[in-house]
Amino acid sequence: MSENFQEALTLMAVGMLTVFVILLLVVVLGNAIIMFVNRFFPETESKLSNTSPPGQVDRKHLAVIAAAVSVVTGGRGRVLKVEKEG
Amino acid sequence: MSENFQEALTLMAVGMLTVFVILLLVVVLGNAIIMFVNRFFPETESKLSNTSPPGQVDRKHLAVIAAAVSVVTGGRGRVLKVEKEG
Amino acid sequence: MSENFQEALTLMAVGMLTVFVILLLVVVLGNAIIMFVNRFFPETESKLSNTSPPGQVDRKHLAVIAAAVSVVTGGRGRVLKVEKEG
Amino acid sequence: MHILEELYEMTAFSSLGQQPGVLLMLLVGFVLLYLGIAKKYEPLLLVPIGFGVILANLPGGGMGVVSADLIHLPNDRYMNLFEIGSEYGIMNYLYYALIKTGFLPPIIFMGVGALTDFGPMLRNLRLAFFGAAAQIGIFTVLLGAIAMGFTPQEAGSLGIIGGADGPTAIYTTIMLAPHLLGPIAIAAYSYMALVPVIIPLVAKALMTKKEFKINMKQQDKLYPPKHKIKNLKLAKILFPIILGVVVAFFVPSSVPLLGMLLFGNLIKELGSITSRLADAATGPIMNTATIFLGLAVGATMTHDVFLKGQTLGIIVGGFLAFAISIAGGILAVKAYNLFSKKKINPLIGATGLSAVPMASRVANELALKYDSSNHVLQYCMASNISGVIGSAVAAGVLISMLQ
Amino acid sequence: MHILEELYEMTAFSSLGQQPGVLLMLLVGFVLLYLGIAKKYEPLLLVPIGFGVILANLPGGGMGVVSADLIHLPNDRYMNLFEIGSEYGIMNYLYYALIKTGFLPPIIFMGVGALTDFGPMLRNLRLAFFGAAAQIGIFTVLLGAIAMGFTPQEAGSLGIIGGADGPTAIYTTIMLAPHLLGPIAIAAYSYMALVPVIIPLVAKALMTKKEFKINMKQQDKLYPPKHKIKNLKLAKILFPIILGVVVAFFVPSSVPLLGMLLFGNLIKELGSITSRLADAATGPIMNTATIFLGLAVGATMTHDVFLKGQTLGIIVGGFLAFAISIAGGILAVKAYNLFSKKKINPLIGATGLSAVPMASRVANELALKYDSSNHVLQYCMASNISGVIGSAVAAGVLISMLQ
Amino acid sequence: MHILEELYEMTAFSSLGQQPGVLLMLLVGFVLLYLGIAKKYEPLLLVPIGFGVILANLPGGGMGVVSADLIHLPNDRYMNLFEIGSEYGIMNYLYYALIKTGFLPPIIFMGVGALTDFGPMLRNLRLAFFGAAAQIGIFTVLLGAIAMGFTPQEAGSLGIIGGADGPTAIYTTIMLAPHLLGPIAIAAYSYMALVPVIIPLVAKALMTKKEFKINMKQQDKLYPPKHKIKNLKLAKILFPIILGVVVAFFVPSSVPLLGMLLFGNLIKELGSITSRLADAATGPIMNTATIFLGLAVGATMTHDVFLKGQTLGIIVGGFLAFAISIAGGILAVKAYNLFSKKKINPLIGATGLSAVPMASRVANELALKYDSSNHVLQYCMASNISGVIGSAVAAGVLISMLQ
Ligand code: NA
Ligand code: NA
Ligand code: NA
Repeated sequence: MSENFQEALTLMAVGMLTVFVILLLVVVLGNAIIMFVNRFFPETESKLSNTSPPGQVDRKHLAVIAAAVSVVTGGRGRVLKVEKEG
Repeated sequence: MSENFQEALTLMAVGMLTVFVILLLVVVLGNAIIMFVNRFFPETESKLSNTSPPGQVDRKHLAVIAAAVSVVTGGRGRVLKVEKEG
Repeated sequence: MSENFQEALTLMAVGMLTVFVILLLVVVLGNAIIMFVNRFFPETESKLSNTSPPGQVDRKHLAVIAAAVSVVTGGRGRVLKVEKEG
Repeated sequence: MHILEELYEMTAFSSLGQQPGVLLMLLVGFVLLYLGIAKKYEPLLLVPIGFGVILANLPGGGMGVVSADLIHLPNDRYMNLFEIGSEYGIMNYLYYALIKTGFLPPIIFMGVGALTDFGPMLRNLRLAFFGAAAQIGIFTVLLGAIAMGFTPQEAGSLGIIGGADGPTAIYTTIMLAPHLLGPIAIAAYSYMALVPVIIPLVAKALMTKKEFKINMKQQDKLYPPKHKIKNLKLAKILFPIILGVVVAFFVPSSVPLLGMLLFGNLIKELGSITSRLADAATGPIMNTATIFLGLAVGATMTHDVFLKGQTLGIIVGGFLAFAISIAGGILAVKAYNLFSKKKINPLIGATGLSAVPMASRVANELALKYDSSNHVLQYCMASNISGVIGSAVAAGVLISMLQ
Repeated sequence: MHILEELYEMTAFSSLGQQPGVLLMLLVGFVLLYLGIAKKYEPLLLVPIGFGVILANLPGGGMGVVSADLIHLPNDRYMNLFEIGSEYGIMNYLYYALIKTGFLPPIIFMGVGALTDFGPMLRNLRLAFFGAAAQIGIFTVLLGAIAMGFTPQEAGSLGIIGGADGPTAIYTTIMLAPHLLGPIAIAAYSYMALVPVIIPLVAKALMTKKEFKINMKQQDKLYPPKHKIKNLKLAKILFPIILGVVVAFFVPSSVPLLGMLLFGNLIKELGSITSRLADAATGPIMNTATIFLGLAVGATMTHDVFLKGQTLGIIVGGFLAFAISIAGGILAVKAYNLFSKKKINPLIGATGLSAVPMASRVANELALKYDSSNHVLQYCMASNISGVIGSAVAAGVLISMLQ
Repeated sequence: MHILEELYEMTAFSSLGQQPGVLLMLLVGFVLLYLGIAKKYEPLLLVPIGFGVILANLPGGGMGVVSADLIHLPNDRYMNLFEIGSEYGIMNYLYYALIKTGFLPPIIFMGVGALTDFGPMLRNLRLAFFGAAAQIGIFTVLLGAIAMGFTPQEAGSLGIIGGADGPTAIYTTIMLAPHLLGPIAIAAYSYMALVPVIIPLVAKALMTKKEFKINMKQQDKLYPPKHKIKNLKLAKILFPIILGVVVAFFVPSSVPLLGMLLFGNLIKELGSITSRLADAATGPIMNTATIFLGLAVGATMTHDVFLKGQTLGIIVGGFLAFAISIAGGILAVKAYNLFSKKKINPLIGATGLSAVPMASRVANELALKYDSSNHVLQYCMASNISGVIGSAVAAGVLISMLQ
């Protein structure tokens, strides 16, 4: 058996072992993170995401207007406020 | 007549000849491509362009919605499906 | 007093002096520009900005359509003209 | 007469006589364009590569990448980029500035990360483990290639095609055997595009009808998972940071790839506060990188480099690596099922490749053929995404031990 | 056994024993990510910097920026970028190509310029003058730092934190003391993010209730300004051109920063005829520059460079520079009010920092707390924007006299 | 006193005395800005060039491009980009990395290709031939310039202005006579902007009223073209591929320009499968390239390089090249009409320049003036687009024979 082939066998063993260890770690760490999050920060998503205020119905229209304004102004204009007239 | 000027005359001849030859080739090749396409692949455009399904009327609305969603979500959101409620 | 400290004092003097002089120049030049503009080119903005033709009402709709077309066509399509059918 | 001579000198016909391989390479370029355009095999890569091949082989155009020997100076120094650009033109400038330095693959991985959603994997973490088995093709073909006479570095670059991940294959090849960059990149992207053909082929050979019908949702009902994720958003933010640190401790040489992947993922998961960065990473940066990568990789395939027996070996070996990886994933699940009550559909092993999300989609359609209610997409995505990590880790091992 | 040995060799654990500082640096990285993500302190910069710190310090990953000594060759020459990229990897490639050459800060300034509106400043030109006083912190801390044993170059880089301008601080530090780049960049961006805390702190210490209530609009009514601008658009086009020429005559060394800022501003003010350029400058160019700047600055903070007494000095000194600058601005207004009938709210001096537009918003809220009808935002913006010019000029003086 | 001395040293006034040409160059910069802004002559190029001129000539700012001699080292080596950036600053970094290496013009041509539609040309292929005659100005002025004492390389760069194509002119000049880059770039873009003036001038001098009224649509009805295109989409995909190969065989030295143009066109014509690439090529890549090209070209125009008799020669010669090219196109059509029953409007020869699509629009308006039903736009576009190919080919000939 050539020396290169010997080296290749070692590589295979080290390589597959490493890949398995790392993906095992992915599973273990993933579970640890989930347990940590579930225990200490359950359902606090609203704090981190500051995007969606109430009033879902009007948002659709707002979105259309915003899209229009944004494209027309080359992304520089922004819709700051939209009020109904009546 | 200077040597440079002699060279320039050669350049002019070679240059204009080349330009004419290449644009002649553009004409010839262009016609060859058109004849080839007309003969072997007439009107198969629909195969290559997979963009426009039927239902042109609804597409207008879809486009507006898609535009809005795309801009509002920074191009990340995509409209996968739009269904009428009633 | 160390030589470095001496140098630092000079730096402070030169630096603050320069900053004051430059911002004084900002004020002076700014006023000069304003006076120049007010005198020779008052209210000629329309010449420089060629964006907003009349017909504000229709522009809203146009904007929405333009936005949609632009996003859907990846910014390549442009709305050149929109005419009412009736 | 004199004018015609000058004209003939200027054209490429004079040099064509000495290099008949050029015509063959033009054919290769046309085939790649055909695959990219008409067959829609990874057109974003194959079209630039194909065009790059054509440009590079047209004699006299100076668009082919020159051998690294030509930029090597005495005293172990190299020509600088200004000299390379001035002397050898735009393609060599791109190649030596962006490719040979190993710059673009991590940059593309940043974009890939910003497009990746670890959610499906976090929801089915256990399945991530099967992304490991699907790397076996890499090392099997490495063994075989060495037996066939490839150097270990060449064999490693060839094997990595089995990881089913274009940027990883390119990065590994740049580090280990840059003279094989062209054919390996093409094999990697072509087989990725052929996933809809190769996965069913291997799966049907190794799986029983009963196995195709294993319904993951039913199994979940029978044996429900331990815990639900109560704050997915936070979990998805913590995951790339912590995984980055841990992977880096174990396989430092995978950091350029995995680190950038996880960074890209982080700026995506943070939402609006860093969306400017994520948009740049997935938009202008990634698209520009793709154009330059494709053209420059194509430009490496000059006839004197490409038209060798090795190229054929790479095409065959790459296919084997791919198929063995799929088989490895399937067999690993089958082995697991022997010992577990909760059964797993072996298709989830088959998607332990990278090729996200195409592999998962193909597996899903395959499962639906056997049972039209058996939606396995989300489960496949778990091993599919872990396969990206798996092959980057394998690449790190190869680089650290062979470089 | 042999295999496990190889495995151990490959991991970073072997080198960890020799470098215990690594764990501390990981902690620094986590803290920066926490500040950027949870506290939302300049996330666009602190997230990449934090991730860069983590990547750079993971042993064996090769993602840390190496000392400039290592790329210095005999005969006063330097390794070329191709050699740097090939030898030291992607982060050193980014750092030596884009940061150490001083390239990215002016590029970012071009984007800043294209996002800046000189309108509020032109409408209240007189207030621009107070942007000068708010640079006093720079030079005061320079003095103090030299007394504490910093070299003049280091002291200048430290002082410039008081200019409250990230790119300016980075540019000055690259030019004068590149070994301090990491801590200075972090201090600069962190304190900019802390403007909502620091301005009220200093303002409340130095201002009376009556001063908080000085109503600028009322003062304008009592003592109306001389002239209205009849063609703001044209004035805003002429301003960057003319200012560019004049500043360049007086402080040539500030041209790379200010020239690019004013160019960016010009292409923005020209509107549609150059909007393609302005969009590129504020979009892909600026975002890409931000990613690469953040990652590379983070990557300079390897444990051997960062974990020094100097770093603590920078953190303390930077805070002092910041606070003294704010105080300087406030006191300058108070001094002015002694001699003028038309009073100015000293908060307008406090916003003589850069930190646009956050400083102005904070000052405005502060004023509204004392008198809910006292809107000072537009007035603050005048000194706020002039503060950007002021600190760039101060940087130019430092560079020209200390380099 | 000492302080004032230091201050004076720092300012540019000290060096101003020695370089009176600076003020003249500032004037040149202002004029270019005026042309770009108020006259709207190619503002995307002239605004950055004008600002670049101003920045480059402000003494002490270090924003001017230095002579190539300064980066030339012994033993035929050059400073590397890191050294250039560190030593000579951002503008030299941009210039020597992106311009002097010939990198940006092909990159811009890729974007031009992705914006070009070969459809009108394919529909009126015969008219493409007239794009050849409109290159005569290039070689006529080359002759004249040599007679006036320019070197052949300089004369070629000057003549290429007659090609009416900015990137081609810049690329040719970089290759043949980089010291003339500034004035040639400006002449090229200025005259392109002056197309609405120059075309009517030449056309009215050479064409009769009757010729202006030749109605192409009527001619098409009288003598209908042989075949219609039954699958334009496929024809437009095949055309850039095949043309690329053929042109490359005949004029290899035009490949960097034409190859990239045709690649850009291909990714555009492929539609959605490569639209990410086409968007990048026409958006961020092209806009960024335009900013950096403009600034760096402007920065080459330092007073010692620009204020020479040659510059005047270039401005006059460039105009002549332009006018003779237009005349050549018109006369070629007139000659053709002598022998053909199917008449062609000579305006179609006039648009054999590049300057797409402005030349065609001007010609169309001109034709409509004489006959309000005579729409020639689509016909003009055919020769107009072929003029881009024509001048790139001419550039290739010049480069291959003069370099
Ligand atoms: Na994989
Ligand atoms: Na400031
Ligand atoms: Na032309």
